[in-house]
Amino acid sequence: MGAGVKKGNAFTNNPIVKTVGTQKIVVIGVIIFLAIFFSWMSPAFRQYSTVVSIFDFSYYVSLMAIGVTFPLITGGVDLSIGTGMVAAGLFAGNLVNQQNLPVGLALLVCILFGVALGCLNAFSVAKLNLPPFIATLSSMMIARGLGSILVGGMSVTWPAGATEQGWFRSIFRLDANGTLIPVGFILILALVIVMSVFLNHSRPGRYIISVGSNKEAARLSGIHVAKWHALAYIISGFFTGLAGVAYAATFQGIVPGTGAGLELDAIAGVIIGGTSMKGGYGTIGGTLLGVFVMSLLKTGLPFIGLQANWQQIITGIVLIIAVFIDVTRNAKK
Amino acid sequence: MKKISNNRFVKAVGFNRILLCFVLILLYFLFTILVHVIQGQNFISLNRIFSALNYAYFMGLLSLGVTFVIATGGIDFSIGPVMYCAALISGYLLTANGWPLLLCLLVSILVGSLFGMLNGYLVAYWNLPSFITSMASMMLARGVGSVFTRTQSVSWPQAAAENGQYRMLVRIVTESGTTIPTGLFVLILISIICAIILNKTKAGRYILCIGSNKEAVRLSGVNVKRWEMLAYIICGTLAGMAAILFVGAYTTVQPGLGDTFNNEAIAGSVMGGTAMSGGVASIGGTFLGVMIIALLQEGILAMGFQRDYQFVITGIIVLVAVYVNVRSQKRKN
Amino acid sequence: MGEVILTMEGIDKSFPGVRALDQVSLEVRKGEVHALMGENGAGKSTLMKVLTGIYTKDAGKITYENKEVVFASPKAAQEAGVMIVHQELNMLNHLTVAQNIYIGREKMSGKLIHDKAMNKAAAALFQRLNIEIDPTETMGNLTVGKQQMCEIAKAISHDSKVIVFDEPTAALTESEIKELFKIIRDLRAKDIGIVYISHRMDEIKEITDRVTVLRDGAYVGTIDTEEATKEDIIQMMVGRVIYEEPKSKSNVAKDAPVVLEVKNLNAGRMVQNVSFRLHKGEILGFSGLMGAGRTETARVIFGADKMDSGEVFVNGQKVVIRSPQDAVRNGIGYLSEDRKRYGIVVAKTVAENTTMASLENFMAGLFINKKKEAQVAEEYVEKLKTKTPGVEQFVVNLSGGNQQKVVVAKWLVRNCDILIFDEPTRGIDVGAKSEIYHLMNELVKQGKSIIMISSEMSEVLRMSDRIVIMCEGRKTGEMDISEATQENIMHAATRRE
Amino acid sequence: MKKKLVVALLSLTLVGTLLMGCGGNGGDTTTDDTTTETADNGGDDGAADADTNDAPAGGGENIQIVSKGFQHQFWQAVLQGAEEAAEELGVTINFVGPNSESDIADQVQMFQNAINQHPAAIGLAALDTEALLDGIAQAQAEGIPIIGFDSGVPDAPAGSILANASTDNYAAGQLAANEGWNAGIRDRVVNANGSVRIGVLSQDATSESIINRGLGFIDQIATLVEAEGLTVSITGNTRYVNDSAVEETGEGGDVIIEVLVPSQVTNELSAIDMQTLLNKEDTIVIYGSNQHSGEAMVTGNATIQRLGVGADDVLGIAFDSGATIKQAIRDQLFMGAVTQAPVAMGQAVVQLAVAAARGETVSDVDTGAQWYTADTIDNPEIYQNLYD
Repeated sequence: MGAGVKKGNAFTNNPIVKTVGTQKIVVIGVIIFLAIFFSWMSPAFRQYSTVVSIFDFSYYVSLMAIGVTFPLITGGVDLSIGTGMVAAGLFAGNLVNQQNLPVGLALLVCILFGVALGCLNAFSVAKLNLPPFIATLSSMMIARGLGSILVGGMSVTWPAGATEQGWFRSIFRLDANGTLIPVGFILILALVIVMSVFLNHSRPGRYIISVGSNKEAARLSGIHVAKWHALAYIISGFFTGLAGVAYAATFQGIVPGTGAGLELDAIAGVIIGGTSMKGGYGTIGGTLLGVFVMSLLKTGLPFIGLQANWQQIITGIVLIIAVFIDVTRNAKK
Repeated sequence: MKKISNNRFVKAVGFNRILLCFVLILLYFLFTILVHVIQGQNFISLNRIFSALNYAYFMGLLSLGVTFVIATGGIDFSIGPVMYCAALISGYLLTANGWPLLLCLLVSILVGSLFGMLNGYLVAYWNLPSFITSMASMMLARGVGSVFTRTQSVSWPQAAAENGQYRMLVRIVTESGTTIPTGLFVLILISIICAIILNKTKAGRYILCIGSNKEAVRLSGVNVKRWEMLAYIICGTLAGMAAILFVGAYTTVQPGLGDTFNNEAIAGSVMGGTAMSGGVASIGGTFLGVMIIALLQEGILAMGFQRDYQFVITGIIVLVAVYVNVRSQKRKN
Repeated sequence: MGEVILTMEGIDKSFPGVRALDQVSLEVRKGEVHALMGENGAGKSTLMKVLTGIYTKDAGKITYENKEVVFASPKAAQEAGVMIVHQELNMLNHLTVAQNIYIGREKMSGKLIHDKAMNKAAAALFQRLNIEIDPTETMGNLTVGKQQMCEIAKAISHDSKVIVFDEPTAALTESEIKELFKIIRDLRAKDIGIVYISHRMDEIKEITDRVTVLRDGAYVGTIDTEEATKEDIIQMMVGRVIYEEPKSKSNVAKDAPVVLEVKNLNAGRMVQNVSFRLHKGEILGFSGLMGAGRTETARVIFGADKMDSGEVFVNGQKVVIRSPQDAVRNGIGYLSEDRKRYGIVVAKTVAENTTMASLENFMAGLFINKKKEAQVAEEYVEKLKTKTPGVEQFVVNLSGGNQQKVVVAKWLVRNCDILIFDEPTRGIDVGAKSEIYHLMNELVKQGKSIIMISSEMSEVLRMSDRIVIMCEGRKTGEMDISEATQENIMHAATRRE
Repeated sequence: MKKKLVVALLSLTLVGTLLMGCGGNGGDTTTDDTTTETADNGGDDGAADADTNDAPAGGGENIQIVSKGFQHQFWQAVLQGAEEAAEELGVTINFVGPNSESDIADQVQMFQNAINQHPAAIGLAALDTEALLDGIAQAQAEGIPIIGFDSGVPDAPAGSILANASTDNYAAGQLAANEGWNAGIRDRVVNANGSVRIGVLSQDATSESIINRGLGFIDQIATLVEAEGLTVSITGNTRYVNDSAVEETGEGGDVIIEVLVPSQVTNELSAIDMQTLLNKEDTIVIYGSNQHSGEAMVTGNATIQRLGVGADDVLGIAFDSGATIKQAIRDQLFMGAVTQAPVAMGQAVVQLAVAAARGETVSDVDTGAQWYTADTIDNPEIYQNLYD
């Protein structure tokens, strides 16, 4: 190839990397802006406890969001995470209350429940080749019903923080002599780093991206597409289970029949964080930032006298803007 | 099997729809037997049919609407909350502000259309993915309904009360006490209109073709954006109408809810043979799919079970339906 | 040419209703470039898919390095040293070049992927092949030609012993083809066996050692390239001589009015300052190499893509075309090179596709008059001799040539006077080809005007009354058919400015 | 062939799931009393009359009970009481409830279904009376007596509800205000420098029972404050602001009552509302008017930690019980709570229903409410009404 031919190099400034950086920076900017805005409007917002609260209510959404990033990267979606999380929390919590299962084991059961749900999704999407949307919509309904059936329709209360069995609550919020340490946030950060490395620097992660980028090409490269496609949904299920743990640790009672709609919060966070709905591209760090925007809104708006229903409206608009950016970025290419 | 599918009658009605009829009848018998065994009750009664139909009316309209959107290859995840939002706003204007009934009914339909227009505009003209777009407008619908009514529920007037005439759209009870299920006629009428639109008009032709191959239709000199947007407007308008049938049967709507209806409406459409990938849709099938959902819900209640079982069973049926659908399409190619 | 490395003998493969391969044989030696030729649907790709484990054969024997083998998957074939460079690009657009090349066999450092090592290895590979591509560039940002080179580099990086090239030059520029041939000669010198699938006769003559020809899934024969003439090979492919003389002079009257005039058209890099005129009853050939900007020009005229600047006149009137609707309203129809994506709605019937662009003429009030629709569709099926069991047939079930006719019918029903045929015979077998040619001649006789974009030189010379040649987005030549020769067209087509 | 298989599979799945449902029904809905003779009640629709109900006097009647939900343990305690009474009286009950307390449409279907079973009587705790009026009229026409429970069926047409076995929610709210006032609110109000704030955390602004508990509390507090010669104002959710007896709105009073209602009933949003109240410096008391709100108080307090009974703490008053609230009372996180008598309520509704079905005259039963604190939580008369 002669030196004169430089068509490809016209792009070497790498607009993708640049835009991605931009989107993340925009999101961080939005977070900083919101934080300053709320602090300025309300003195009560400028408290350590507010920060801890924002963290507290973001754990379960963050975990779901980290998980659902993977199906989204494959170009699919997992709608069952919301009801799945609640079902897992119900089922495991019920075992603690009714069968006196040690909490440690129950947490494991909770995670395994999520993994099982992930396996069901993986089977219908990767093995039966059903459209992910409708397949996970079905399992969303199944999880919702099953969670309720398994506990006989009753709400479940995991052991309180002060009790002997309540130690698991300090996984996320450690009470060190009256000072609250949001260890959950550190945990989430660690998970973000681990999953980022997994996504970008391990074979399974790379193959999951490949499935989302061009399934046929991946197959012809000798990649066992179905296996990695399935893995994305199992990861999502695993994080659904983890989110169940976080949900149980943060809140008091888990009520059957709830959870529908929470998946949308998580997916919205992923999209705001810059993951492409078309698949093939996504970042875990962005996902966390996206979730944070929503958590900030949810916690911050009441401080300036606006009800949470305004959060719905604002999140809706932010979401449209985020997808619009994604679409125009893709259109440019 | 070939013989059956080549039979002229079968061909005219469609194998899928005959299968659905069969499932419907089978379910009815199944419930008759099970209800007798479990509850010692008679399942066959007019009252039961009426109460199942109550559920089918609004669900039918939602499902018909979303069929148009799925036919274009998109999805509308906002119909349930939009229906609630329409019923809340128009009901609030009727009861709190004393607007005339007819105007309020119009407002209800209009609110639905507006959300349809928003979805359609963003999807068709801005090329945003329909799933995320409708998710955003679902958040908007929930928030707007909630803000508009200041988080209060709205109860529509009773049939006998002032402004109760709208209930004649759902049922008329004559002086002799006979109930005429006018809602069924409304549903059938609207189904027929939808079937005509989908199969006999330019709009329907283009909506189906867009679902099949949008670019080819565009390059035929067709204004694809307009027709694609129209599908969403039809969907939203039907959701606005569904709001009227909903309050006609169930009187009260609360803010912040309605998203579970999305799943069932989409499930009804998919059961009816609408392909998630677009291009293939059946109004008759959707009608039957909705009837199956309504029957399931009535039958499960009659057996004395919670609705949880209905969710699980609907989920399983949808999985099976999609599997059959995907398989038969694969065989065609 | 060395010893035999790969033989395929008596390969059978059936799909429901079709016998795709019937007792096909192929022999590849070390250090030879073996051309595999045949019309579309002759079974070349199927044979290669059987070889590389994408399909399983029904019968027959594959011997590789003197052992009978069955590759269970593309991966197994790769590992054994049999690699295929696909015709359709199979790239992971979101990954970098290096990540693409080493997909499935990443260099690892512990449990993690060692991207740096991969970048380094890819850079070394490119240097060896004399290709100038940055390994850290995202694949989606490369031009199609560069992507093709990456695909080739990937195949070579596998240390394969047999490499199959499936129409590798389709997306390459002239200079890239030269580079590719250099690489292929290099590989040949290293005793690698190469299977080369192509339709371009000149390439076959230039690069290959032997030719194996398939016809309708059956083995026809193998000959040495040296000894074979073009006619011989074509003869083997079609079973008859089809070579026809080019048109000698224009059929268009001198005073024929201009129906379409384009002035200073600009759109991005691929359309720069293009101007031309189309007369009534004329076939205006658009020639040029792949990526010359011909399709882009057509799409801009048709309103499918955005125009930056320029003027378009139809029948002397200036028109503004912002969308295909505007173009169609002005009587312009476009037949895309990629029918399945842009031409037809495969899941719909012949009748529905026929009336797609003119549905408003088939309305009875609010409703579609299906009777009239079927009637008109049948009329055109007859007129164009479309082979279909009926107008209610789904177009997906028709062959390429007949699908093309359905698209033509769509525009004729719309009464379009200006038709843009973009690669009208791509993917169409020889028999149907001449029917399309006949049809085009009929159309201009009836007073329609045609712009024909074609990459086949013989097609351009045979059909056009006048020829416009483009190169890299600019018009680089325009000549009457009487002046046109292969040489001066090629000269203009490579005239870079 | 494959489609046939699929159909067969589908049917099998259905049957299987349903049967599985029957088997695993234990903790669920029906009592396993096999002496049913209710088949007699089926058949024609519309003519059956309570007085001519064929069930032999002395047992066997089928009573349908439509509750507001299942998920809170409160309803499990009601169910327990109902089952006890049913066994005692020799009747069968079928206890159902919608998935959540927002599923009005579900309850309409369930109530309709209960009527379609032609039971001897129906016990009903209405989520929304308006939505149930059609069914109530139908039941009346068919002569099926309806007994209200929990919050009853407020504003039902005269004569349609024969009796209520309910908590007087307004009185229960007043009880919470009185007890709380004496146990520490008064001191804080009277000794305050400047204005103080009393928070009311409410699950929704739609359910009558929850609204009444809120209004009872608000109105009583206002009366008590005004008796001290101070002024009261109310702010927050429109419904409460409009319906309460407090005239002045906004932040102007010596005591400001602020009512917060989340836009959706989720744990998170209620907890955030709780935090909004806790974050206001002048807040001295927060009252959560049901189990959901009580639990949200605990969740919301977890990060801010202002609740308690100490001099500088914010006082918490809850409603009902459940493991979390009981624990919070014992830990003196809450100063006290009001409990209803769910078991007695369950018993009363069945007793009334059976009496009505047998043609006896029935009258309202107030099942009552009690105030409990860390000191009295273990008293037997209290403890029997608490549930986990």
